[in-house]
Amino acid sequence: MREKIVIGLAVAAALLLSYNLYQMFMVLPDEAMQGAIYRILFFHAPAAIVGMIGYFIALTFSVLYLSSKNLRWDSLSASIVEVSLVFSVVNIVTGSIWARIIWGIWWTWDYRLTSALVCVLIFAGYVMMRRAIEEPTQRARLSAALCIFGCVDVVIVWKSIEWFRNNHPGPVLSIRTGGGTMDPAMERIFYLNLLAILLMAIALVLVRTRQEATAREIDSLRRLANAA
Amino acid sequence: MPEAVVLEGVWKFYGDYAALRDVTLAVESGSCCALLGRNGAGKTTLLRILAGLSHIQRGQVRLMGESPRNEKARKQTGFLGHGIGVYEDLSACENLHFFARVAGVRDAKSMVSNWLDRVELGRVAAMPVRQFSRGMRQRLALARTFLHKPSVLLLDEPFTSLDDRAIAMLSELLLDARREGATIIFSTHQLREAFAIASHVALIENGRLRFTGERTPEMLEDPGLLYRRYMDSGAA
Amino acid sequence: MPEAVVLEGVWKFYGDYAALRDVTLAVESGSCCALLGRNGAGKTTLLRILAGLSHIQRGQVRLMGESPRNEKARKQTGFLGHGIGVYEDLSACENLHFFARVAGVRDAKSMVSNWLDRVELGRVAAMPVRQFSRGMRQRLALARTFLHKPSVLLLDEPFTSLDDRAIAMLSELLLDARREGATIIFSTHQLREAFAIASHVALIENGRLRFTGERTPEMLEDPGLLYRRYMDSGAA
Amino acid sequence: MPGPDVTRMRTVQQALSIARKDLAIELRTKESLNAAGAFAVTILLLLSFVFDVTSEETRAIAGGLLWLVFAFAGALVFNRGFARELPNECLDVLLASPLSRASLLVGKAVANFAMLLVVEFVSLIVFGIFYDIRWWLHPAQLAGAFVLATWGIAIIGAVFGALTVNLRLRELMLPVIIYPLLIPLLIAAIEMTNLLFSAQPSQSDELLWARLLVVFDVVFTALALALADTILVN
Amino acid sequence: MPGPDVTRMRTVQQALSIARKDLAIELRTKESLNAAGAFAVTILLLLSFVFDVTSEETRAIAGGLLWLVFAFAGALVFNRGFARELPNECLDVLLASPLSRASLLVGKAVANFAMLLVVEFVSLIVFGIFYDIRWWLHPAQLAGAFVLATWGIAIIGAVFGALTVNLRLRELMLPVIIYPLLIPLLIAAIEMTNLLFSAQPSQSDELLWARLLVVFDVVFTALALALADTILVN
Ligand code: HEM
Ligand SMILES: Nc1ncnc2c1ncn2[C@@H]1O[C@H](COP(=O)(O)OP(=O)(O)OP(=O)(O)O)[C@@H](O)[C@H]1O
Ligand SMILES: Nc1ncnc2c1ncn2[C@@H]1O[C@H](COP(=O)(O)OP(=O)(O)OP(=O)(O)O)[C@@H](O)[C@H]1O
Ligand SMILES: [Mg+2]
Ligand SMILES: [Mg+2]
Repeated sequence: MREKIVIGLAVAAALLLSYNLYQMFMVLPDEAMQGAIYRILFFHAPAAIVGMIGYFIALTFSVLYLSSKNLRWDSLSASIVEVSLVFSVVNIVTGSIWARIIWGIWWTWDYRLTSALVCVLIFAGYVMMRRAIEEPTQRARLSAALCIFGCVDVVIVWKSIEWFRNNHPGPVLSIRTGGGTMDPAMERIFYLNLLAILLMAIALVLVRTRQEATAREIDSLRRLANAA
Repeated sequence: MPEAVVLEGVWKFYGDYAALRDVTLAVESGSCCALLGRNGAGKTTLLRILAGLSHIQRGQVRLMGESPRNEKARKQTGFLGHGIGVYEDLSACENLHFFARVAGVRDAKSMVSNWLDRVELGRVAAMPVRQFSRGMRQRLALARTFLHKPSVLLLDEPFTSLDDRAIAMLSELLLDARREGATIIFSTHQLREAFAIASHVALIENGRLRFTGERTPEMLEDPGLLYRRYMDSGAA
Repeated sequence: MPEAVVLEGVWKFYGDYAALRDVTLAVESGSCCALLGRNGAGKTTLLRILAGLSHIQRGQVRLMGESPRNEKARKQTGFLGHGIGVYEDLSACENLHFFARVAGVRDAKSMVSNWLDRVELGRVAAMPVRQFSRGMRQRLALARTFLHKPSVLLLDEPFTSLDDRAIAMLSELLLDARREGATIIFSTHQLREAFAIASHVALIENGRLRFTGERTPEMLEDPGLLYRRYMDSGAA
Repeated sequence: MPGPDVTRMRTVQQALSIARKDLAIELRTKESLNAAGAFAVTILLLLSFVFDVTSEETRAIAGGLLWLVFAFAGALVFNRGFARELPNECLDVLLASPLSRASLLVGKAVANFAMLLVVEFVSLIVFGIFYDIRWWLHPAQLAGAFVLATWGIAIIGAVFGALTVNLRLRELMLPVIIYPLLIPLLIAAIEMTNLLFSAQPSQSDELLWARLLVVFDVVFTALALALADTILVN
Repeated sequence: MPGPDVTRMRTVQQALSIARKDLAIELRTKESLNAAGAFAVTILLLLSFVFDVTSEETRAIAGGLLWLVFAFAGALVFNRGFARELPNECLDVLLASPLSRASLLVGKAVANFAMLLVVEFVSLIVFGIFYDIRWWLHPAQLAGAFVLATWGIAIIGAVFGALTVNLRLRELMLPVIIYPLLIPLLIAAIEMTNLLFSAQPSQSDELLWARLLVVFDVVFTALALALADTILVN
């Protein structure tokens, strides 16, 4: 059953993605000022958004773990963080490629960029910390704590760095600007791609949690074997 | 008599090594239980679990009816581990004062000086522990353990590097504690001393409980008996 | 027989406290001297001086005719202190390999595995010491001490937290070492075990040497005897 | 069952006794102060050679330099914080004692706080001399800013010192984890310090940053207290 | 009596086994490299708030920033150096063993050296990306400069560590005096790095600084070997 869901999601994501790609490169015209490169936006921003969403879902699961002490929640939030981390990195990489082309530099310390990087660092630390601890319950407890601190901090970072210089483009989506900034056709593809990437992320998380679950099973089985 | 300490089907795993296997043990309040077993049997593990310092994977542990991690339970337990748990750079007096404050002891001052005398450290009360001999450290650690009048005492090899007089002193302390209704669980390899004090005996081998029961007079006569009779590996 | 270890009028001061007062002691090579005394008597101090870890203010110390700090002397001594002196994060095997290299042992590999078996740690050779029980650590520490075939063994309370079997094993080791001509000085509070092994006895009280001489059979019968007869403070 | 504020009272008392103990030990051994102080002084001297300190730009980044050094020194202090409990297994004793986790955490934070303030004060003087910065223009506000920022650093340091205490690689892990978390706080501290070094700071900005500092302190102290029990278990 | 160069041989061997042991302990968990990387990134992140990194001046002080990071990483590494020997009284065992004090100190230095080089390499890469610095212009010379400077830091760091574990010398705050000895060396390293980052470094200056570095290494190493027997006693 579960495989079916995963596969279904993956297939859906793939189809949607290919459709979007076709639209992007065959249908949509080049952007006025930036030319062809603007298309990177269709992956750049959604990756970031999916990442952000992921972290906060992970936060809720961490809280759930602390309240219920059920390791399932822990592995769930852990896998979500890992997947989100991947997308954050995608966001940063695509971003800096874009930056290299548009701004001529790989990096600048703009609040959007910085907060993205801080986010990545915090949760990279999270992943490292998990690796460094063997004992499952201890690992779960500590990473839950770190996840909570991390998410709260990301919010503060976001708010605080806003007072800083920034040359990163502001919101372009009509839901945030009230429309007009982005060509509706483009925006449609933007949302479709966001959806595609979201599906992909969910599929990945499911696979990852599955791995975690089997790991837990194997662990307990090994214990039983050794106890006997 | 009510049971002060109860373990039911306790399993403790380190990674996938089972350090405690289905241990079920009940210690009546007011009794003194000697925890015996070879190196690596699981004595320390068991005591640390009772002190709330170690998770168990299966089973249940109750200290005076509470979970060991519960603050109420912690208030009533005194724990002496392998590490003596005093600060090298503080004097004996400062150490005890600190732990008295932490445990919320009333009239700490008198208690501390009182205990320093009982363990015969009054003379060196102002000396930093770094300068203590091993036995003096152990005495200080004992004072720290008894300081807040715990009703459950968990002592891991309390006789370590104590001289004859100190051992006599400790036996005294334990007797007094029992008179005041305290429950005592201690591990050791010095069987003679153990049998001399204990009212009950628990024997562990490879994480399994081999024997629990009253300490019989014959154990006193022939300390080796227990190991020979109840352990697969037998005597030395 | 030549004397392996000689102390002449040794005074050791910590600040203005005299931990050793005019100690004069000679241990024949090949003999096994038990260093007895109450807590804080000065046993560890004496052993640390012999190991070259502690300066003396007055007197003279000779180990195989050398000063203890001399490299030649250090090569021939094996020291086991209160701290067991192994690394928590290394496995038993790695620990021994390291100390073998440091001591410049030939064919370290075989020696190490050989010693791991002798102290019955072969099964857990790959386990980090952090996961060892106290007795297992002590065994490892013993292996570390014997590893480079020292001709003078300085053991501070070697029996600590060893079980009956391990104590038997250690006694074996010490006998073997003596057969190969090694000199042994060890401190302990477990008088029975001490008298069982020792060929000589030295009794310290408050830094003063109260008694030195052969271990007599009567000591074996009545371990308390020595303390009662030769110490001001007398028995417990 | 004791009432809430009775327990709160006890928590505070216990926290203070923890802090007092740590400071007493530190005064004996001077471990953290040696490490942190030596480091801070060295870096400040070094930097004063790297930049020609007379230049205006340097003056402009004075706050940045200072807080950079404090953050580093802090990491050195925090590494010791809980590590101090490891020998003789003192941490176990504390965890087995009735002491509440919250008070242990807060106690450590207070100790961190005090030590860090000392280091900061020393560095500030050294700094003033070598970069001829007039840092005493607005002593009250400056003190306020330092206290606020330092507490934030201290509590984070205590929390993650506790989280990482029995990890190998603690030394590297701790800064890796805390610095990203500290960034907003450090920014605020830097901006505010720079403002206060300048002759006539604009009240409005000052308030802005101060508010950020307060928010940070409150939020993270609350989080720390809430999570204390889950953090401090071995 | 073995000949002088035989003993020297053994000294080196023993030093290496000490170093290998320390590295083994440090690399127990494979994450140390990630940690180092993340560490470098976080520091650079911090720095970026302090300095306006796009500006030319920053490019000019790139060397300074880099060595600042290294110094901090070094401080973290060195504090462990001898502290690692304290639990279980391992230091006593080593001192009682035939091991010579000199080789113990050198061994520690080598371990410091290796760990620091790892961190430095990672930081250099990260640095290149964030501050787009072209550091690969003169790889050979750069490597040379790094090795020279790092050894100097490592050996002083070892002495520093030894002092901090020595109970008697600790109270004298000696570390605070020893550590700043690094400043001239760091300055040389910084100047040289800056030179090598620029397109066409002037050979003469380069040589000058290089010679300075060599001098320091020699002096510090000699100093350390001379002090070894006095520092490493308890
Ligand atoms: C390393 C470089 C970059 C990073 C780390 C980065 C990071 C981010 C992040 C975190 C977001 C999501 C924020 C949000 O959804 O509000 C985002 C969105 C976006 N980025 Fe980037 N970015 C980078 C470079 C660029 C460049 C060079 C451009 C174009 C010149 C760009 C254009 C955009 C746009 C148009 C959005 C969507 C904004 C919105 O809808 O809110 N980014 N970026
Ligand atoms: N942290 C740990 N990780 C893995 N295994 C452990 C850990 N601690 C203890 N063990 C293992 O659990 C077993 C029991 O250890 P424990 O310390 O309880 O023995 P013990 O009865 O106290 O022995 P001793 O008399 O020597 O103190 C040992 O085999 C030990 O190797
Ligand atoms: N570093 C020190 N500074 C000051 N006094 C010390 C120091 N080390 C030991 N002493 C004192 O020297 C005396 C002898 O200590 P030592 O450790 O030799 O006793 P011991 O015979 O080993 O006792 P135990 O049997 O308890 O180990 C003790 O009174 C102790 O207080
Ligand atoms: Mg034990
Ligand atoms: Mg002793």
